[in-house]
Amino acid sequence: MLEWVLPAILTIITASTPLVFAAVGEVLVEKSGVLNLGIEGMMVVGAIAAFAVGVTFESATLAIISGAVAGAFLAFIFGLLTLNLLANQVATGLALTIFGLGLSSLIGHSYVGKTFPGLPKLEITLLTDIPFLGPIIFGQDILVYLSILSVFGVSWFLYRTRWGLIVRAIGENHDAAYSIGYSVKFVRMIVILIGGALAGLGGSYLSLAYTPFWVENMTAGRGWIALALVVFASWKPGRALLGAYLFGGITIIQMHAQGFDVQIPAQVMSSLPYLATIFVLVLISRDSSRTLLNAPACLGKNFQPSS
Amino acid sequence: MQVTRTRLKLENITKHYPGIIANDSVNMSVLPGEIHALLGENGAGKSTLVKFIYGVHGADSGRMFWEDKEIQISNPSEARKTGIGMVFQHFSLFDALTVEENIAIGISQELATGGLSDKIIQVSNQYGLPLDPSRYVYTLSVGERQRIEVVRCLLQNPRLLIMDEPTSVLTPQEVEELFKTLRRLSDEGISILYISHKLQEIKDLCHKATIMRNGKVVSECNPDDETTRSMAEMMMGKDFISPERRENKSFGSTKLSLRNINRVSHHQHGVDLANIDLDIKTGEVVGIAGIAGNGQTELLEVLSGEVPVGDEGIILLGDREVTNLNTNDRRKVGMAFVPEERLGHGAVPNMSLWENTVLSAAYSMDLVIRGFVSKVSSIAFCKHVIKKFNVHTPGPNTFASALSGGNLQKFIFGREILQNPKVLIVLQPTWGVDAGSAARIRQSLIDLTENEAAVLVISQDLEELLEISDRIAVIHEGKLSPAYPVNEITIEEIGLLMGGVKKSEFSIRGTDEN
Amino acid sequence: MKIRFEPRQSESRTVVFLSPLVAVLFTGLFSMLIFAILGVDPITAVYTFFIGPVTSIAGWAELFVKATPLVLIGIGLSFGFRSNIWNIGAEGQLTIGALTGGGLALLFYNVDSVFLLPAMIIAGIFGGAIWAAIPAFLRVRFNTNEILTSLMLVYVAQLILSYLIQGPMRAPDGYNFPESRLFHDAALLPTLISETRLHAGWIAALFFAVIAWILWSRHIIGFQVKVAGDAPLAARFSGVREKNVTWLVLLISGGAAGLAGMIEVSGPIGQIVPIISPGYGFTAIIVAFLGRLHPIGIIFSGMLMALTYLGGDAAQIEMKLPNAVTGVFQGMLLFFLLATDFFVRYRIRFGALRETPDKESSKKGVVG
Amino acid sequence: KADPLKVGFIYIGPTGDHGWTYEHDQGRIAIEKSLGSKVKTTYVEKVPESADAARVLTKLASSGHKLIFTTSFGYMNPTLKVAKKFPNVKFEHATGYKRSKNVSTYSGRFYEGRHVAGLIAGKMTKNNVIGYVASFPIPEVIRGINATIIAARSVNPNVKIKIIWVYTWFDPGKEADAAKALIDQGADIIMQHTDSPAPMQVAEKRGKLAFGQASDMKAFGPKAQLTAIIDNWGPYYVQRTKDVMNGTWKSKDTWTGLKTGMVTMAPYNKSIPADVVAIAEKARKGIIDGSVHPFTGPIKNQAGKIVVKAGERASDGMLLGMNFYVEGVDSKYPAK
Ligand SMILES: Nc1ncnc2c1ncn2[C@@H]1O[C@H](COP(=O)(O)OP(=O)(O)OP(=O)(O)O)[C@@H](O)[C@H]1O
Ligand SMILES: Nc1ncnc2c1ncn2[C@@H]1O[C@H](COP(=O)(O)OP(=O)(O)OP(=O)(O)O)[C@@H](O)[C@H]1O
Ligand SMILES: [Mg+2]
Ligand SMILES: [Mg+2]
Repeated sequence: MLEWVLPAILTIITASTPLVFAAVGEVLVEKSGVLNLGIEGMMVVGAIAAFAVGVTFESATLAIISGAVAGAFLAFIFGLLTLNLLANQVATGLALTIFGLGLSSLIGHSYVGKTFPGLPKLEITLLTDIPFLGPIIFGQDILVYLSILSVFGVSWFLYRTRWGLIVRAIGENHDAAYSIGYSVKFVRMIVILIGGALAGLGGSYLSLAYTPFWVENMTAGRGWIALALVVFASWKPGRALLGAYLFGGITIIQMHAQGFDVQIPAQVMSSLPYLATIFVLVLISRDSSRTLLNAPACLGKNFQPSS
Repeated sequence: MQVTRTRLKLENITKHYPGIIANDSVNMSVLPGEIHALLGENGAGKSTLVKFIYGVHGADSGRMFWEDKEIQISNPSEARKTGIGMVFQHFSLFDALTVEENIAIGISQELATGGLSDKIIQVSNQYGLPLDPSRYVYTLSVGERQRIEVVRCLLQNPRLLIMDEPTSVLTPQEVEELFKTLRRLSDEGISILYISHKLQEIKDLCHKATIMRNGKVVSECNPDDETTRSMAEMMMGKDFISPERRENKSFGSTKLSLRNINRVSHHQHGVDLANIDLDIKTGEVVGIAGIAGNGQTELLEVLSGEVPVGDEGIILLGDREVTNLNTNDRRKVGMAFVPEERLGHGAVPNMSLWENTVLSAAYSMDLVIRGFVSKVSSIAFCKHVIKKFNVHTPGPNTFASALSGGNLQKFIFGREILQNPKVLIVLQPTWGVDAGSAARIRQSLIDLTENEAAVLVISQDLEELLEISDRIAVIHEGKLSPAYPVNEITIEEIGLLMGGVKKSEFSIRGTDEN
Repeated sequence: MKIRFEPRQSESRTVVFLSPLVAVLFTGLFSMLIFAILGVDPITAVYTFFIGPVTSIAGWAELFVKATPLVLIGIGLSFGFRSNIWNIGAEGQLTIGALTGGGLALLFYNVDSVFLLPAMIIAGIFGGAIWAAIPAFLRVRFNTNEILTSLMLVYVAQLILSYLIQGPMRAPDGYNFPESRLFHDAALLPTLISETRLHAGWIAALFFAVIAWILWSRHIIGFQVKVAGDAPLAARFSGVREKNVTWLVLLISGGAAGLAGMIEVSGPIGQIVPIISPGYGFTAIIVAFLGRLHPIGIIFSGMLMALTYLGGDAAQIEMKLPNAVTGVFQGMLLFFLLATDFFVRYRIRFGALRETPDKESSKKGVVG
Repeated sequence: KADPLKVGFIYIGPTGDHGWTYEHDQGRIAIEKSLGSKVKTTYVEKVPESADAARVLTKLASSGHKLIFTTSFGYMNPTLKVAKKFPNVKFEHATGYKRSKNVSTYSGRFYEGRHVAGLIAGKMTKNNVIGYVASFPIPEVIRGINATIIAARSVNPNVKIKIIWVYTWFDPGKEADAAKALIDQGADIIMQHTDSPAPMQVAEKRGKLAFGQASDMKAFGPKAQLTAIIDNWGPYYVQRTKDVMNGTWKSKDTWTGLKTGMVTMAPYNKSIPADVVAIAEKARKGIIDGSVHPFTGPIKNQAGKIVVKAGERASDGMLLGMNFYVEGVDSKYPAK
């Protein structure tokens, strides 16, 4: 009976990794007070860029880097529009998604049907052989580790470094941060680029490791889920990780339940991840003080220094 | 005091904003150890000038000298390195961060690392500004918040400390504490550039004053040689008229009664109201003193109907119970309110003034007819307010956010008073408002009582309360003391009440009950 | 020479109208570049995209058909966005509206009554409103973020549609294919111009725009919603309860989306199918912002958005450009529109500021 | 020289989906290859099965296209609507059942391919568990599942089928997850009725076996792919185009499979033992010559009730509207 548990956990990890990247990147961005709804666009462009470079140069490293760079490039457009031209963040983010989906399929046309060997797994003899925990902890590919690292990295950055403090402060009250002497635009731009790069990595994971090929629209709405996870996580990187795994977990477990033929309509099973997210969110948000404390007060507001 | 060198010297500083010259060839100098006041009406250009000094923005022209050397400061961190610290008029604090984080972000990295919280405790104790580094700012009172700003500056060992209206939000006790600190700093040779609208304070504290009007320096003086009135007149460029109170007023019947108001605060760290009883008669001004954060906000919310009155509590307007009426219905029966926050509560920043009249006068002034807003009536009423209350603004189409604080407050007062309320309830009527406007606002409150109205003023400014109130009560931790006629209570006694000592205990003060 | 941006004291009317044109111009120029790179004649391409689709009455009719749901939902959403309520689940509300509105048509399949259509309209609005009432309730009661709940409910709505269309709503004589019976004439929206698909839904959209415009410009409700969005405390001060605003705007936007869903199934589609909307609920968010949350603006932005889809068809058919180009093209157009928006609120100034003499400063009165 | 005949296509997905739409586009390319300058083909991709379909169809019809292929079930009613307005344009609607004077229907008997695959699966499975990644519970998909299990059980009575509904035709990640879940639950053969090659890739990586769907997915699973059920629209498309050119086009229904080559099997993987290949080939040839029918009685439904009597064959009507699982599928029927 339990022999499927370990593989199921491994599947959950894969299913959740793109969400982890994207959500944690968005946590960082939103902590600085910027709402970028264009995750889907950045992810999908990251996916094609990574895949194209991976196939062309047969290098996983180059592929991963390009995925991140491509995500950051799209984010740069967003930053330019919202920071410098004060365009509405919601609309710009949505436009970014449309643009990203179009651009990726334009680039991707000649990569349909090509394959990529996938990312090598980190196999450490002995360690990987430890029953149960071994394969979970040691048998993953580099991007999975990177995704977890990015959570700790962002968490450490936000709560342990001076720059992280500045980012949080800017998200909390950009006018005050400005009057103390920080460049709101500059900091936000950097953070937006990092967020874009992380979304790009999430996309890369899709096209390099999760399902190593390219097809149009392959993100299939994961950017939206990532966005929801940020709120779900009340802007905490660690909770975003948890949320991503929870969401991935419920998705996979409902599939397993279908496989075991649990006598519940499949539509109900498929709607479980969404309903569960709402349910948990209701539980969390009843304690409004914590949510309010973590939600960046300037979220979605454009900053224009006086004079 | 060293007098050989100037600490700071400004030459011909000019700064334009669209449509206005905020600073017009400003010259001034500050000596070491000098507490130097910067005076002027709202919008005179004081904040603009000090923000330039601190490097928040540049000037269009002019030169700045620091200890006789010309310098250019292009951002606040340079200013801090130079030795300039600043406490902003609008606090530059972050609610969701801790005290320590708030301080760390405003000082240099070297200072911020390694045992910062110890340093904070040390400096704050040294100067009598106690702070807990791990508290979140949103849990702090206004006074405590300001300590953060001051400590933030002091940690950097500044040689010039700029304070933009630091006392407008402080209690008398806090002001006294602050002044002690400032005098001590001055003794240590630190120069202080001090902006305030409270002229008495300037007389008490400052060695010198520079007076600005419309962006220009119009004069300099030694506050010791001046009266507050003479300084006010220099600022305004015209005669200062202080509010006049009729003596020996006779009061009518009870207009507003509060009975047993209990209310659990829904604010995060708010104060619960406990058994509040109060009667106000027609023609009377009752003042409620108290340190901010003792239930004033909650009281106004309950009175205005923004939040429901708790169980058992009763509010009567004359004979009529209004306990269960909502805000607009209370207005319909003759109540009016002025909240403490101007932008965002009393007025919508990004709406024109005429739209802002609709906010509270929609029904009492018939600005809304069958659900539709009448622009014509609203503009007419708005113009009336502007004219009657001497609001400086291009016209009814100006955004509320474009008005200076004093002007906006006059506008809000005008809007409420011209609705001819039978009861007017105001909270902190003159925060940050310049002397001239404050006088006008106070006068308008007194005038209102002559039209058979009752006025309740909730304020931290004791002088203000003593100036206009007929009776004064004190609120402390959500409990309201009885209201005493002004001539039967002293400032010291009010101070004790504000500190939580009951009047019956005044004689046995030494037992130290609280 | 120094370039500076200066906020305008009031929105410039000229620029409001000019900026979309400039954006289109820029998109045109950039697209020409891309087309040139793709080896397509740029002039023809731009013509095909922007002009070709609306050179006939039928073309305009199609434009309006496509714009109808976008405008309806966009205006509905603008209520929420103005009051800082972020309903991004209009897609789900549309789906439920289509199910309730269309469900009525199936329920009374044999009824040929003039009341059927109005009843469907009400049911559609009601359905969308119900679906939006869930995030409203959760927000008011549990303080739950409505962005997330409304978005999650999109997926749930689609699964409900999937369930119903494969079960109870499936056409009895349709070989169990997932679609409903074709609606009878009594359940179909009347066509406005014969030989085209232009249906009465467009009138509904325009009508809604007028109502919204009245509410926004004159009515106290519009005023209160704006105040609630700009300054929640001030709203309370003026006697508005935040909860009521939350309910109001979510019900309005949900109802509008539900109506749009009902209009889709009872207008151009004529039955309930597994895919009712190709993402109108999401696209309408952009439409709302491009239209600056103003009903009239939204009509135009909805039409512009619709035009890009029509242009996309044309580009594929007449120029054999892949659909991806449309996406890139739309994205660029949106970027430029958003960018030029800047100049509605800011003016470019060259050189230093000129001083404007202040009335007061001429007065004398220096003392001391 | 006459003007070239303009042939139009509308696709539900992008031509780059490597599944359903990809194969239709291969059919379009086949027309161009075989008829050269005598034709001009046009396609519009990613046309949602919403109100947009009729608009695109109208646009195609009014811009001189004389033959239009509408390649998804959801285009059925829009096709009929538009066809009514353009009596001179011929329409070909894939997988539907409504026809008119100028609307033909066509579809592949993919279940014939499933039959062959089911036999191979029954023979090749070691765990006796076939994993099935299913899209939506529509007759087309149900038919495939039933054909598979009937065939598999005919050669291996112990075989079981596990089904996961993913409620999407196309979400590589989800499809992969479903395939993994199935493998984790003991399936060693993966069948899919979704469009991306993700399940195939998962099978390959996990060292399991799988069947390609819609197109040859060998590239994604050189070891895993036993064979693939290929949608081969080219011959039909070329024929219908020629019919229009010759004026011999008539409205009709075409539902053919292995026999006409509308459905073909990809080359068998070399790893399949010869005896299994023989069984598969026998069935394939039998279907072609008519001696074998995948739905030959006795067929019981899940409740054990006979739905096709012994010796009889299921009618096309029953197949077309199939909405029940046959005996041997343990899962609960999803719709209802
Ligand atoms: N960022 C700005 N943009 C445009 N105008 C400004 C800006 N800041 C200040 N002003 C204008 O410059 C003038 C001077 O403002 P400033 O803030 O210096 O006045 P102040 O003396 O500090 O007034 P107060 O006593 O109200 O604090 C005012 O007329 C104000 O409207
Ligand atoms: N970005 C801006 N554009 C135009 N005017 C501005 C801007 N920022 C500030 N001002 C104006 O500057 C003036 C002074 O601003 P400041 O914030 O220093 O004090 P205030 O809050 O207005 O006054 P007070 O302290 O008396 O309440 C006000 O008139 C304000 O409207
Ligand atoms: Mg100031
Ligand atoms: Mg001020």
